[in-house]
Amino acid sequence: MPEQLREISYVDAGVEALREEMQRDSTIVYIGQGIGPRGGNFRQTRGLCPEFGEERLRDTGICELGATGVAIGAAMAGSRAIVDEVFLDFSLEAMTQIIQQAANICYSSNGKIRAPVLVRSAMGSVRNAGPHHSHCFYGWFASTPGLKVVTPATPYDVKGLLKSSLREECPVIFIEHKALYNSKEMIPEGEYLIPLGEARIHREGRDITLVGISKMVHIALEAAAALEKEGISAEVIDPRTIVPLDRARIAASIKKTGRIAVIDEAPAMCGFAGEVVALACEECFDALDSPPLRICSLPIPSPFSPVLESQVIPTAERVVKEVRKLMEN
Amino acid sequence: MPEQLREISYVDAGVEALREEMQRDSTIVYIGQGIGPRGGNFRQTRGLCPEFGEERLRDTGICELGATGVAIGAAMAGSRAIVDEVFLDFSLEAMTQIIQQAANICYSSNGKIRAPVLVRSAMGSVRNAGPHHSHCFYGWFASTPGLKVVTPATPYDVKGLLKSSLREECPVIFIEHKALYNSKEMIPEGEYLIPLGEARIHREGRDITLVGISKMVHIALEAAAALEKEGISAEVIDPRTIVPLDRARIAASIKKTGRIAVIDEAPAMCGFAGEVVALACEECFDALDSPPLRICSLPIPSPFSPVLESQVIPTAERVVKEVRKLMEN
Amino acid sequence: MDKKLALTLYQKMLQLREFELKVQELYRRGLLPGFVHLYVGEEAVAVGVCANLQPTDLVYSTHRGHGHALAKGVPGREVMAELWGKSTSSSGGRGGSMHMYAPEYGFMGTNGIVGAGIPLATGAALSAQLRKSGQVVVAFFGDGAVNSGSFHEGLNFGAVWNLPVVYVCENNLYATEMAFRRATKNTSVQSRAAAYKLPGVEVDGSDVVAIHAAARAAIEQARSGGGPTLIEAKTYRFVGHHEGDPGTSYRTREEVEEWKGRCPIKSLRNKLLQDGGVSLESVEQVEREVHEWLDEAVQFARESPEPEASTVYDHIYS
Amino acid sequence: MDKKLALTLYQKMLQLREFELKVQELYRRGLLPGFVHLYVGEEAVAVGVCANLQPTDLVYSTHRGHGHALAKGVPGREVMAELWGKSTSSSGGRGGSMHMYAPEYGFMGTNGIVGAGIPLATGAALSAQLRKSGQVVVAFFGDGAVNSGSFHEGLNFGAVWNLPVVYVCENNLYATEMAFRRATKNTSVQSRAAAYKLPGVEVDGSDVVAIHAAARAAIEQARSGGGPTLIEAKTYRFVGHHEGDPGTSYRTREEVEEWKGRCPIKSLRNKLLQDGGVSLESVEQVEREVHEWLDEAVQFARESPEPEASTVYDHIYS
Ligand SMILES: Cc1ncc(C[n+]2csc(CCOP(=O)(O)OP(=O)(O)O)c2C)c(N)n1
Ligand SMILES: Cc1ncc(C[n+]2csc(CCOP(=O)(O)OP(=O)(O)O)c2C)c(N)n1
Ligand SMILES: [Mg+2]
Ligand SMILES: [Mg+2]
Repeated sequence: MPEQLREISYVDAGVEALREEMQRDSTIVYIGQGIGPRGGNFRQTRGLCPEFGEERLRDTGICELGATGVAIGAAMAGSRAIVDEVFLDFSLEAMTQIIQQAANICYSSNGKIRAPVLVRSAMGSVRNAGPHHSHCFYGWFASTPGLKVVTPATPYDVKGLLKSSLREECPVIFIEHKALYNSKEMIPEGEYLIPLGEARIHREGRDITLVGISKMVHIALEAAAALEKEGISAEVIDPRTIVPLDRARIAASIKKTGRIAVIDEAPAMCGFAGEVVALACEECFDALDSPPLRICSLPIPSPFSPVLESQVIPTAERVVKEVRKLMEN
Repeated sequence: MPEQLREISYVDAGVEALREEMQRDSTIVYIGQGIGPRGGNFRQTRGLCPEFGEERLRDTGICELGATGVAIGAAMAGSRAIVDEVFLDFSLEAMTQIIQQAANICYSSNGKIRAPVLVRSAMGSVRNAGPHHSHCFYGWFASTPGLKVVTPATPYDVKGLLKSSLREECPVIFIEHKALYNSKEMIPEGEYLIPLGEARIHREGRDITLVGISKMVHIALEAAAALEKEGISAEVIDPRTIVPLDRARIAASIKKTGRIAVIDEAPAMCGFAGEVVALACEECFDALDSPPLRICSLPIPSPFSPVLESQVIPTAERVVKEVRKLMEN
Repeated sequence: MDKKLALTLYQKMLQLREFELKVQELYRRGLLPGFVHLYVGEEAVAVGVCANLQPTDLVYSTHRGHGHALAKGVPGREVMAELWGKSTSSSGGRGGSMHMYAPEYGFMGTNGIVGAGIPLATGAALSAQLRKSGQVVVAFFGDGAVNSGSFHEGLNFGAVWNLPVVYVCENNLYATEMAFRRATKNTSVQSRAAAYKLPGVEVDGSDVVAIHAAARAAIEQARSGGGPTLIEAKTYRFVGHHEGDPGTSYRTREEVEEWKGRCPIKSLRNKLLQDGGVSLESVEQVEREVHEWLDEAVQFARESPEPEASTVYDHIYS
Repeated sequence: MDKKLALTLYQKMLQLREFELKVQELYRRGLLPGFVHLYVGEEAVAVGVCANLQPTDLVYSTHRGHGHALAKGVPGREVMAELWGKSTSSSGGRGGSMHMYAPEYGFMGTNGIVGAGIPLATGAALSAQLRKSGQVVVAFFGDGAVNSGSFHEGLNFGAVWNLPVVYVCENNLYATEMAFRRATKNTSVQSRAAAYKLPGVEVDGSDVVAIHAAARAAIEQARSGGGPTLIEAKTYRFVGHHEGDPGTSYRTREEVEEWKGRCPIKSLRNKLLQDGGVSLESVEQVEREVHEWLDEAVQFARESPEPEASTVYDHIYS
């Protein structure tokens, strides 16, 4: 069954998913800053406004709290809404709406009101944007019952996951990575969906499992390539969605390799990396040949200085060094 | 050196700490809803307004975003500020100020601007308040570099930790538990301070270490008492502050007992419980006789119904059951 | 004043009043879990506004929301069952007083978070506009919400997108114990409409007929594409902020008594009997009906089962 | 118009202008990390306002803040070094364009978050009031901040507590590509002061003398206990939103040219030479000084060392 493939960028894969879903579902309304005629700060809605019009692509002023509440309200009342916070950082303005209203409505109403809202944003460090524009707190949403959390690492995943997310009945927090928007991958011509909750094994290996999401998948892959030259065979897994989390596939990999390192752009403290460590302990403690390892950003506000910033975020070199040390023990 | 002791409630211990520190430091201003003449929704400022006046006890309307920003700005400019969100839940309105401004200012300014602001609030479930008033997301602050996070479990700790927190140069997130306000403990007559970052061992034990904070300390103690009757000797540790975290004392306990369970009112996913599991793995993997265990609230929006709510939050019975199972393996 | 309408408004207000007094009694007897904020004294606002709404129109309410729910048509028995945490209510006991939803009656929820309903209602109005459903959405909120960012951002959206929404501020002069004049320098809520280029209207919140008229105009305007209105109803709660608060330390007894003297229900009753040409018999008949209705609601709620513990995982995501 | 003052204002504005054009050049050459938002065209606002401030007065700025920093007295070399991520600036290269702090000059920070400076400035004013320091605090912000909750809640606090703060909105008609009139129905910023019972003033943002006068009145009022003022300066950025944005897709060439024709610096130069009685020589002397100042700043920044990697853990908490 040969499939027609073509190359597409991470950002365009998102646009394609949006186009297909907005064609398919006329109730979708997209709300955010610069997502109309401008086509998105990251070009993440380029070309959609000419096709769907300003009725459905609603530019807003700088009022994420209101915009997010409006999107949730629209979703409660019979539309499917997307609210684009642009930078994940700006979702901090709207936390109360996301955590208190969106996440709880379905449960509190006994399933009678659904809020199919997709909260979209881009996270992570890029070009020394500094502390106000580099946050990675996706774990906070993951820790909130009632939300699903999607963090694609590649164009293929962006398209399939965004389309699936736009068919969920619950609020979905969809977080891209700013540094990945220009990255490319071959994807199928036609429509495809990726179910939420299925990890992707990017590379098979025997000696250690590297778990990462979003940009850290690429750091893990880079590290794995380097480790291979040293005779260490690393398996690289991307859970792709934090909620639901594909515990089974991650556990199976750990059982196979006996070792696990989690690479995370968020600081370690109370975060996703600890979750994977706990998963490893809960699901495969006896299979662990060494303690699960966390390789995370240092617990430091994002520095602007390139010299300082490069100390903070995990690099392939740091991963290689830490994994090597782990294997030696 | 016999010390004069007297009984005091959790809420009054806080008032006492505030009174002493406001007498000592005339730059302290306290901002929040109902903290003036009313004396606090939880009576957490009772009697302070008559003594210090409405200049220093600033009642506000319902605008946590502005109030928190005002407190941070006052702290940046030479005052020491306390902002009382009353319910932890309402700090969601002010996330952007806490995370973006307060946490980063010292680092970004190279230490030139300090923001000695104390963000006070009360968390947790009490009397079926439901999903908008029961959150426990202290882990989010802990995961933010630049903030310290304090979660006292007893009157003694409230007083000593609140006083120390009011002498820190950085922003401190001080989170009490609503269900504990009426609890009592003997405390010394005179002034005392508890440094941030020192865990408290509430009960010594040989077979398992139970780690909990805030109300879960009491659940752990209740469980430990029950386990004792079954011949299981549990050590109960309260880190008291999440940041800084007393990794050494927790690790020492785990090394002694060989087993660890974390009890947490927050859901497990990407939270504090995983942090302690990771700590156990990082510091004492070889000493572990069984996988570190997380006993947390179920991943469900807080239900109002008492029948349902009692399913969600860890109880002593659940702790006993899970620990028993762990010991049997 | 239309006689039939007035009698209906009277009945509805009385339902709200008697319902709340019953909740107070049950709560004090320790039968209801959680926290309750009663609507006693403010009935004219919910009733006057909602009498103009269609069943498919939507209402977003507040922490003080039993009255809004009843006025929008949610059956008393369901509201009572929810307060009791019983499985037979529209939210199955999962929400309680501050998280009560009955979309089948166009009641989109009470809310534990002050101000939160304003953007939500605005968004529902956006949805109505996009779907061309003809629905109007009403957001109720207190004076306490007016100084919050949610009010500011929500009204701005309603205005700039010209949405079919009506903003109804129940200005009862206090938010908890905080007098509105201590929270802000500008104590006229309606005057703030100008900041968003919206019409603002102030109305006597004790006069159900005046509210009914003001709301009708605003709702018609919204429905016909004329955009939002901000209505400020000057009202007062006769009771404490929540059950447990006597409400006397921050309000003088005289102030409370003065407002009680303007009771919207008593006033209308007097008017009906005096110049309304309604017989005492008809009024008493209505009153009997209200009591029967209430008894039935309480009985239903009391006898209803609590939710099954096994359902705790239901409806987290759908 | 005072001749000496006018010449000072001219010099200051020219510093801001030349500084930004140099930053543009350096940025385009790839020498500066991060993102920069230039203040070209808006110089009269920062200069006119800050000329009335004492060194101990405080300024809270925005993402477009180099001009505010310079106008408040932060040395050009320190601002340039910060943009370059060098260790010799007041923030040691840790902050960059959007997180630049120089409290020793009363400059309390640029800000990456729109609106965030408004409550912060209000809080600093509360501190000044409590400490009886006599300080006045100025919050600069764009039209983009006006629809945010931070504006609403911040101004309400300033008003109700009668704080020594001046709110200066630089209304340059756009927030990124979003025209103010698309973001809100009420495009008069100053008119919104009424919502908080504050005085509102609109001023020509191209006229530094007018701004100077309006700001003086507001600052004096604030300092003498008369509370806040909201000043709306109508201005325009001659460049794109940030370096990299041509700024031409959402603004017509005519509109840009028209505003450039009203350039605050050229206008003042003409006025000085025509009716101000200032000689061309003095003006050119000022211009030479500005260029020397700038060259020195660039050289300083270029030659300064980057921070040591080993300092990465410094100052997280103190
Ligand atoms: C964001 C937020 N802050 C604080 C509270 C606590 N609280 C609940 S009701 C209330 C007072 C509300 O006053 P108002 O809006 O005037 O309504 P009223 O109670 O007078 O009907 C407060 C402060 C809350 N629920 N939400
Ligand atoms: C809360 C928040 N939302 C969005 C942004 C992204 N952003 C940065 S500057 C800007 C436009 C600001 O416009 P305005 O306030 O008018 O200032 P100007 O750029 O015109 O000087 C936006 C949207 C931000 N920094 N903060
Ligand atoms: Mg009120
Ligand atoms: Mg602007």
